[in-house]
Amino acid sequence: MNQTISNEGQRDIPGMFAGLAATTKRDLLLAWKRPGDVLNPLFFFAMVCTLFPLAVGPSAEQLEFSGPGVLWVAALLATLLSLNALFISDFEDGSLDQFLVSPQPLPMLVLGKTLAHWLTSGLPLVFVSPILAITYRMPLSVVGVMMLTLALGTISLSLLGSIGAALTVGLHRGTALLSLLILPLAMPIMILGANAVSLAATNDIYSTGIWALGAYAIASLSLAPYATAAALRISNE
Amino acid sequence: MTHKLSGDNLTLIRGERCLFQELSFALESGSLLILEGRNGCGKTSLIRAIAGMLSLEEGTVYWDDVPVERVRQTFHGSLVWLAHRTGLKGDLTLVENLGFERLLRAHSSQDPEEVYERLGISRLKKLVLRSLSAGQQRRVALARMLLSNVPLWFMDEPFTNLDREGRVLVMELVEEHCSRGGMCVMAAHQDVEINVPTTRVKIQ
Amino acid sequence: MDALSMGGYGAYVWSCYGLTFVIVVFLNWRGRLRQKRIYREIEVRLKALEDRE
Amino acid sequence: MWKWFHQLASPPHFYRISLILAPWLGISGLILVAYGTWQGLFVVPMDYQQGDAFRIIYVHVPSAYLSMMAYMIMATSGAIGLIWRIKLSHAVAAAAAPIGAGFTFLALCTGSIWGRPMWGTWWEWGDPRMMSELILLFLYFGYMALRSSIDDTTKADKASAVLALVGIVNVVIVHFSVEWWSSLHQGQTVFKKGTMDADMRIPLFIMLIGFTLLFGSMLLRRIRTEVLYRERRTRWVREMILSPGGGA
Repeated sequence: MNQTISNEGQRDIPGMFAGLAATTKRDLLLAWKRPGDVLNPLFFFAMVCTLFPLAVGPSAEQLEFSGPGVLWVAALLATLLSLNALFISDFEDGSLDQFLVSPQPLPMLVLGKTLAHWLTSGLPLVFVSPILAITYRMPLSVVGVMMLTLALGTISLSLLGSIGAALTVGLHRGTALLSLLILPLAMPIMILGANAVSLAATNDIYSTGIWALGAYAIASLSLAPYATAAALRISNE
Repeated sequence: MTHKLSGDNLTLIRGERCLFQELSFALESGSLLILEGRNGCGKTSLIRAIAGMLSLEEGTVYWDDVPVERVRQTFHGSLVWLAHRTGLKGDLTLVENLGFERLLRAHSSQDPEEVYERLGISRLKKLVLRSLSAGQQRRVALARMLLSNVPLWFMDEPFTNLDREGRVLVMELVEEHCSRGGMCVMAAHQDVEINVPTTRVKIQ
Repeated sequence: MDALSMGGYGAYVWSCYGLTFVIVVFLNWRGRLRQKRIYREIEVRLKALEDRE
Repeated sequence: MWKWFHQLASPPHFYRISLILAPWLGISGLILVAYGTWQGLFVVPMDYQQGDAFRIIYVHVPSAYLSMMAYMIMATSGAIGLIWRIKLSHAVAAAAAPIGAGFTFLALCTGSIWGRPMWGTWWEWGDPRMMSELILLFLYFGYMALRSSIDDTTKADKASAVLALVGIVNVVIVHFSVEWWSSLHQGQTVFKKGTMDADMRIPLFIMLIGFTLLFGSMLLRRIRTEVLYRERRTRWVREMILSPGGGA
C-alpha cells in the first residue's frame, strides 16, 4: 500500500470499446443468473400468438393471412415488456451513478447495455418465432424472411426503446408511460417488418421493406445511444 | 503531479428550494474536503453536483483550473465515486463485480488479495453479493475504491452501515490516500476527525 | 336554405365548422382558466407573505 | 442582434411585450378568420368534383398545418432550451403542447368528417396523412404525459425536449412508411391533388394567416402563464402582482 499515485487521469483508462464490451458482458452475466427475465417476454410472445386464433377463429386462410401481422405485434409487445427493466435496477442500486462518473463515454456504455438487451430479448424472439409461424401455416421460405425482419427490427426496437426506458427511469408511473412513449416510435418498424413478411407470403418483392429496416437499424444504431445517454443524465439528476 | 479541484460561485435550486448559493471551495492534492450539514440539507446534491451528475444553476467546478465540462473524461477518469447506493450488483459475486469495474477505470497495480485481506472480505470472494450484510457490501465498495488508481475520492456518507471498526478503517484509508498525495471530497452528517489538512463547508 | 343544406353535405360542413369553433374556444378558455388560477395562487401566496412581514 | 435576442428572452421583458402583443394578434386573427369563414362558406363557388364538401378544407388545412407547426415550435424551442439553456424556450415548448394537441385532434376530426362523403368511410387507414396526424396526436399525448409525471420542472423540461426531438424524426419516418404501405394496399392514391382556382385559394390563405394569428395569441397567453409560474419566486413577479394595476 505504499505506492504513490502515479496516474494522470486518462493514461490507463481502457479504450471506449472496452466499456461497451464490459457492460454487454456484465448484463449477459446478469441475465444468465436470472433466466426469468429472459424467458418471461418469450412466454408472453407465445401467449399473445395463441390468443389471436382463439379470438378470431382457427380457419386456415385467416391464419395464413394474419400470421405476419400477429407475430410482429406480439414481438413488439414482448420487447416493450422487457424494456421496462433495462435501466431500473441500475438506477436503484447506484450502478447508473457509476456509469455517469466513469471516464468511458456514456453512449458506448448505453450501447453495450442495449446490445445485451437485444441479445437476451430480440434474438431469442427471432429463434422462437419459427415455431409459432409454423402453427400459423407460414411456408418455410417466408419463415426465413420473417426471422430476418424480426432480427433487424428488434435491433431498432431495443435502441429506440432504450431512449424511452431512460426517460422514464425512476418515475412512479414509468411502466404505462413507457408504452405511451415507445409505441408511436415503434410503429414504422412494425409497418415495415410485418408488410415485408406479408409480401414474401404472396410472392411479391419484399426487398424494399428489408432495406428500409436495415437502414432504420443503422440510423438508430448511430443516433439512439446519444439520445439515451442524454436522457439518462437528465433522469438521474 | 499535484491536482486541484475547485468550485466557484456554485448555486443549485431543486424544485422549490435553493439548496446552496454562491458556494466556493478549493482543494489541493493531499487534503480533504468535508461537506457538513444535517440530513436532507443538500449535501448529497452538492457532492453530486461537484462530481458532475447534477447540473448547477450557476457556477463552475474546475479540475486543475479547467472547467470540468471541457475535460469531462479526464476529470471522471481521475475520480472514484462511493455512495450509499454502492453500484454493485446483488446477483454477481465480489470478484465478478470488481472485474467489471476494472474494465471501466484505471486500476492500480497492487494485488487485490492484499486489499481484500485488509478489508476483511477475502473469505467472501466467491459469494453472491446479495447474501452479504450491508456492512460487508460497503467493504466491497471500499475495495473497488482502493483498487482503482485515481487521485480523487468522492465519498457520500461513507460511514453509514459500518461498525466502529469499519469507521476507523475508512478514516485510516482516507488518511493514507491523502498522505500519498490523493484528495478526498466527503459528505458526512457526523463529526469526522481525520489527521489531514481539512477544509469544511457547512450547508444550512 | 341552400346555404344550410350545402348541396346535401350540410351536416358534414356545418359540423366541421362547429367543431372548429368549439375547439378554438375551448383551447382559449382553458388557457385563460389556467392563467387565472396560477395568477390567483401566486397572488394569495404573496399577500400572505406580505401580511406576515 | 444577439443582445436584442437575450433581452427579449428575459422573462420580465417578454412578459411585458406579450401583454401588449397578444390582444392585437387575437383581434386581427379573429377578423381574418371571420372574413375567411364567410368567404369559404358562402362566397366561393363550389368545387365541381367535391361539391360543397370541399368547404371543409378551409378549417381542415389550417388546423393540420398548425398541428405540425406547433410540434416544430415545441421541438425547436426544446432543443434551444437544451443547448443554450434559455429558460424561456422551455416555457414556449410547454405552452405549445396542449394547443398543438388540440389542433391535431381538430385536424383528425375534420379530415374524418370530410372523408365520410368523399371516401365513404369515416377512417381511411391507408392514407399517410391521416396516419401521420394520428401518430402526431399520440406523440403529443406522450409528451404531455411525460411532462406531467415529472415533478421537477427543470428535469421535466429537459426530458420532454429529448422526447420531442426523437419524435420529430419519427413523424417523417411514419409518413414515408405509411406511404409505402398504402401503395401496397391501395394501388392508387385516394387523395386527388386538384389544382385550386385563385378565388378558392385566397380565402384559404386568409384562413391560414388568421388561424396562425389566433394560435399566436393563445400561445403567448400560455407562455405568459408558464413564465409567471416558473418565475413566481422572483422579485419582478412579486412587484408586478403586488402593484396596484396587477399584470393580468
